[in-house]
Amino acid sequence: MAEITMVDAVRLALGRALEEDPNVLILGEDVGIDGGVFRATDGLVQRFGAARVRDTPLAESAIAGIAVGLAAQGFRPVAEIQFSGFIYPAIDQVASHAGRLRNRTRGRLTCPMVIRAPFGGGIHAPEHHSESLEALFAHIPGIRVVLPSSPARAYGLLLAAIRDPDPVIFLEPKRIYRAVTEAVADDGKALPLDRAFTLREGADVTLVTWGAMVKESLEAADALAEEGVAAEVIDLATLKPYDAEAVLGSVRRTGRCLIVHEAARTAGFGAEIAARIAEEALAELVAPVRRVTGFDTVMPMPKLEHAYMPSTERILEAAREVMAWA
Amino acid sequence: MAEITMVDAVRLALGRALEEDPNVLILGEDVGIDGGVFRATDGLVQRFGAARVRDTPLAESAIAGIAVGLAAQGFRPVAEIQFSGFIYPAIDQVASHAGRLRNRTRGRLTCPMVIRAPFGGGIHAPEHHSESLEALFAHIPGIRVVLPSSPARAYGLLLAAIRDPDPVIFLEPKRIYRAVTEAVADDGKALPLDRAFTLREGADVTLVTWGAMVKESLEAADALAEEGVAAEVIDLATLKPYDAEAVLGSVRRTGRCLIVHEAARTAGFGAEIAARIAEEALAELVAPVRRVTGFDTVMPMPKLEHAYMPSTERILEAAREVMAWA
Amino acid sequence: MSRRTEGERIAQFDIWSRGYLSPEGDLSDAAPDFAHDRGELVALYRAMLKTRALDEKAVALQRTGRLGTYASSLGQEAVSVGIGAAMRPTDVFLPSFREQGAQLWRGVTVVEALLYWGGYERGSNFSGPREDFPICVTVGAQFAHAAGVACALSMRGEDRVAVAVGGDGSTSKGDFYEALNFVGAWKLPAVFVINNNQWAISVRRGDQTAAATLAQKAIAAGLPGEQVDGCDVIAVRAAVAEAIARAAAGEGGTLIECVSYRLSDHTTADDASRYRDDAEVSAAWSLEPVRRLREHLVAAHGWTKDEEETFRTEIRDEIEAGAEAYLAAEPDPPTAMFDYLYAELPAALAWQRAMVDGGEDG
Amino acid sequence: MSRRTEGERIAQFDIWSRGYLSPEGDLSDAAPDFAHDRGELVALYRAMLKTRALDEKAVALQRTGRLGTYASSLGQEAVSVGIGAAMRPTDVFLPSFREQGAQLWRGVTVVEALLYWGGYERGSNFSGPREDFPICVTVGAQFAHAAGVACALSMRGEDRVAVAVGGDGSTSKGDFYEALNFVGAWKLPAVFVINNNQWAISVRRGDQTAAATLAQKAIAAGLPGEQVDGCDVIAVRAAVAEAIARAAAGEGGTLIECVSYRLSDHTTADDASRYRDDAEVSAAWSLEPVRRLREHLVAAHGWTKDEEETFRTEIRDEIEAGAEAYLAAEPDPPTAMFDYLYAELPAALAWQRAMVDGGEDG
Ligand SMILES: Cc1ncc(C[n+]2csc(CCOP(=O)(O)OP(=O)(O)O)c2C)c(N)n1
Ligand SMILES: Cc1ncc(C[n+]2csc(CCOP(=O)(O)OP(=O)(O)O)c2C)c(N)n1
Ligand SMILES: [Mg+2]
Ligand SMILES: [Mg+2]
Repeated sequence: MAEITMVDAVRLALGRALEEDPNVLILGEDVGIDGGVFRATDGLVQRFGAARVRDTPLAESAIAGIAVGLAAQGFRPVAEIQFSGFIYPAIDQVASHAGRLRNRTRGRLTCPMVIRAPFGGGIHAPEHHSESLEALFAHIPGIRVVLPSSPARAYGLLLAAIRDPDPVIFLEPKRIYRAVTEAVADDGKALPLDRAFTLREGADVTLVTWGAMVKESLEAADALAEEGVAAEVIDLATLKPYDAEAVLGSVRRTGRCLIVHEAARTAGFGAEIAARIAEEALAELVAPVRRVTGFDTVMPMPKLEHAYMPSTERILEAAREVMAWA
Repeated sequence: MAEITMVDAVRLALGRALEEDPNVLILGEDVGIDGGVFRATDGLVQRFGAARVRDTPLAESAIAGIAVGLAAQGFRPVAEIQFSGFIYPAIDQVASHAGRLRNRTRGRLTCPMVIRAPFGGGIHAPEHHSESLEALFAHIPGIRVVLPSSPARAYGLLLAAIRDPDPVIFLEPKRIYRAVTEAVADDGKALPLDRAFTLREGADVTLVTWGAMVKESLEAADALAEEGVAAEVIDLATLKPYDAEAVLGSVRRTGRCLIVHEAARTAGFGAEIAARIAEEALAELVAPVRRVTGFDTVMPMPKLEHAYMPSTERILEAAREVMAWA
Repeated sequence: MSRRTEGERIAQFDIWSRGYLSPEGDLSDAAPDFAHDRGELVALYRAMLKTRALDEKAVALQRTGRLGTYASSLGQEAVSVGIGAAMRPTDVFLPSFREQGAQLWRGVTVVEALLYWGGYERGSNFSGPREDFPICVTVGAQFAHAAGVACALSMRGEDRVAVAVGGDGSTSKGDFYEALNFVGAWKLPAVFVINNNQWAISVRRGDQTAAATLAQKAIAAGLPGEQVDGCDVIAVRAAVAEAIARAAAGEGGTLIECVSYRLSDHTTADDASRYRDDAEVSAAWSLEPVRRLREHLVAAHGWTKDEEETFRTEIRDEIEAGAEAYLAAEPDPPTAMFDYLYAELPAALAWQRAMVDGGEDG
Repeated sequence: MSRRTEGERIAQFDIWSRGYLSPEGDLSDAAPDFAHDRGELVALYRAMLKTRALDEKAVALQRTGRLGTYASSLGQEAVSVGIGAAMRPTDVFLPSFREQGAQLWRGVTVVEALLYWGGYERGSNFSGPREDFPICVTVGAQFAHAAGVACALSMRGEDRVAVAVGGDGSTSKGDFYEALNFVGAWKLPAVFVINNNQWAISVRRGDQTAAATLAQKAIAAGLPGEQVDGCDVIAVRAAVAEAIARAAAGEGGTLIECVSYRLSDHTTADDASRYRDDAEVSAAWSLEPVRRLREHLVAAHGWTKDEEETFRTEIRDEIEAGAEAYLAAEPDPPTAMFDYLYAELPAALAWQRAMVDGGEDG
């Protein structure tokens, strides 16, 4: 069992899916011979041929729309949008068609497609290469939204997404594409698409997060442990649907919750979690629910990126603050 | 001072803006001789000419992008998207360009544009004609999101939106375009773009809402009054930025809050309000914050539309439930 | 001397237009074989009559509050029926919202059509053409779906073809062009048909684009484009059939512009008198497709008053029966809005479904 | 007999290509007047040299960790400089991310260019061409902005023109087409230039579209389209200048395809050896624009080694000075991310700004 990075795990899952199901195919800009700009599809066109691993013209709306047509015909297209900042033109096809085809035809036509896109900041990329748009998709009915945060979860969740009979937006936190390696067995085992992962248990405060911020959240939990505070860290992993029970159960035990995400604060998905807690675990709360998030600003260009990203320090400050409540 | 409907008020504000500022212009599908499918621009092409009231080819992305170019040149384009369900293709231009031009050029170029779109359900329209997408826009940095709910507020807020030096998404609740008439003076007075409107005062429970659901919320408040419950009804009116102080102040007094919106529940803007309350007014809450919203489903076609829309009855039930908390 | 140092013509493109049946009902010598077959023509005629009858009925139902907003295809029946007749049952149809003629031809029932426009999702669960796409309301999106369907068909090595239709307005959408470009780049078996009915609601064809023809938009994608008389069902059928044959033979896609005229309002929600002259409409009536085919049938094939009467009665009965079945349709339970959202409703949504279960109003 | 009953050619389109300066440096007789003016040619030459020097410096800075991802225009300097030279100062430029040659010509400074690629927003606050758009990273969006700018210019009755540039890949985007169609429909004073450098990252021009030329995409919008040798700065300048003159005269827009070759990687983040043969690149070097103009200058205008040396020194000094100023640039305060977001920061965001104020890390 090899130690692999998250982007390796993505590639492993894609290869597995292509192998096990002849209806799986990959399409996107530069996914072929170039192997994707992050190499997530490296080697696949050589193994599976240019009919199943397809470089597309530069047209995100059509990429999504073509995936809808392929999926309606029983294929399982896995489309790559090169960076999530370029996914906006695909939203119409996702919201108006992919997420509706089954409902609109009362199950006659279905839409088993996946759109993968690297997301998030922190790699000093040019403008538009660092966006976090999970909240937009989480609001759209009829689809699923999944965000892995480790090699093993990337492998299992991507397999699940590809096998799922409905459209899935699969957002890959590119900042940690190569941050850690982990032993991942290529055993074809999928992970459930509606379960959060409790990465660390703790009785004092719950940290709910996803994507690359899992890293800072775990670092903050380490630091808190030294201060005698036991933080529970939950990687939500699937945002639509999301595992409210995992969050609520934890918050009912700890009475305190921080939600950490990189996306802009206002109407970010952190709001949904906090709202849910305010609806269903109010009585158990001993401190206000805090969101540690990106600001309501345009993601700055590289020189100020660090000032935008929620830091371990910002998480710690917020944690100390909620711990100060009796 | 004539008694006019909300769509009349929109037209009045547009005419006023065209009159007072030669840089204001209107563009969109069927906004010219047809006067818009809801007649919001009726008569304007006759008064101001086809150069300033422009029928466009059928292309929403370009409509938004052209507005960006016009705005950068000092015009104040007011673009109409015929129904908010057709606004998805314009999101890229809004999020990637309109909301960023000022920041990207450090103020050298700016983007004083408005996109108007009728939104929401309840008029038995075909598919895609009933969407509520305010939460998507509220998450996008650099723009404003405004939703009037009465003739007077439509007039004052639209004037403010057009005069504002930054991009504004102006969503008009078409279900109540003609629901009520109100005396509106064409006095050119704008309303502030960051103030909520308290439509009814009450000490027992706060109802926060916007758009067409203001109607049901007020009805529910009437019914509650008969049950001896004094509901405060707040029309949020501007979602980005939003008047958190108005909401928090009210909730601190009442200790109870219902948020009512027609859009899908998950990651809807109601979540933002509830999250904010959980962060800043937790201690004053005597009951969980409840959201009465559309379901996380595709907006049904007309025959089941009524089952989707939050009804006065659903608001009342939720209100009675929060009132049951001590 | 070299290409690089002199101005040189490097590409040349022609756009052709064809029509076989004149407004007066005269058939050109160039007409295809099937145009001489009484049975074939009668079938086309019947389908156009039926389409017109459905439109009439639907508009009447809407006017009396028993149907939702409806888009009549009055004057454009030849486009829709010509497409339907050209397609093979195994091909896949991706319609816009004004192509009921082709839908009926392909086996969508009158009830299903009315259910759709009456506001029931199940109207799109066609019992007949199971792989056909539902009506596409967002203008232009169907072209991308068609490219995807065509890609699927060709990947499976089938000789089937995806046929999508849109209006003149739809040719201004990025989706139309992006999809057309994919069809060219990937040599997909897809035929895009434009029902150029001269209007996109209130916007004239001439204000939609400066292109002299819509057919020439094919050139941007390296595809053949052709214009046909969209009031001539023979020409539409012939052109679409030829394009389908080419696509099925692996020769790639085609764009076909059918020049028609929208004799009705845009939809029942529209009032075209606000923006166009009666005179223009009256003039366009002289081109409409049903009468010219009838006149040709009478003159060349001895079509009788009796035959006409029988047809009209049969069609009326069929439409009436469909309308009655539609009016008697059982409502869907409110829970239906959850039951087809996902293959399996996520547990997280169970409580929402429970909320509407049983109650009419949640 | 009537149009409707016979096949008829209803439209015909030609696409022409031009070039004046051969790869060997020979000037065609058809060359425009300015091509015989030593001063003009020297200015173009200098601008191309400077563009190449900036690219070299930028790549070097990136390789040593002192600049962000950078898109070199190596081999395409004639496109960018030709555009810059053709434009009048009053025109408005809307660049993609590979047109530093035109930006420099129009007065964007070396420091500003480096600041942008170094990750400072203020690099787009050009002190020179104040109305020019910033670099557009989202492929194709600039064309819609250009249509909007052109609409503004024409509404004010000015004879100014909007000029937008994109790559071969950008012609596949809906935005490109929608905007082109608006330019045609509204007869806007806009010129769209395509730098067809044969690659969109790893995707070949031939896989991007089946269109034989990119110039012919103009036909879809009813506009004139022309191909030029994009390694011939004289041809690019002439074609763009003529298009600008037509647009300024109220005759509408033009699409110009410049056939060039991307000699570098896509950006510094790319490794083109993964997907293209060295042989192809070597062959393309024989077409590159700088050498052919130098050879022409030497042969036809007695360009000397000394002159060349002086130029190179001056340019090196200018670029070095710019780079030094860039490297010495003051950081922006973190609060800058709030200070240009809105004309006036909404009160609701004041606390967020306060959070980053003073601290480096918020
Ligand atoms: C993307 C989108 N924008 C706007 C609309 C609203 N709308 C419905 S039909 C129509 C005009 C369509 O014109 P055309 O394509 O010519 O088709 P026709 O109605 O004439 O058949 C418009 C603007 C829509 N349905 N979809
Ligand atoms: C809308 C969008 N999709 C994807 C990208 C990522 N990307 C950046 S450049 C590029 C290729 C562009 O090719 P082309 O238009 O030929 O321009 P070139 O880079 O060759 O100058 C891609 C796919 C982007 N910037 N914008
Ligand atoms: Mg039309
Ligand atoms: Mg290129």
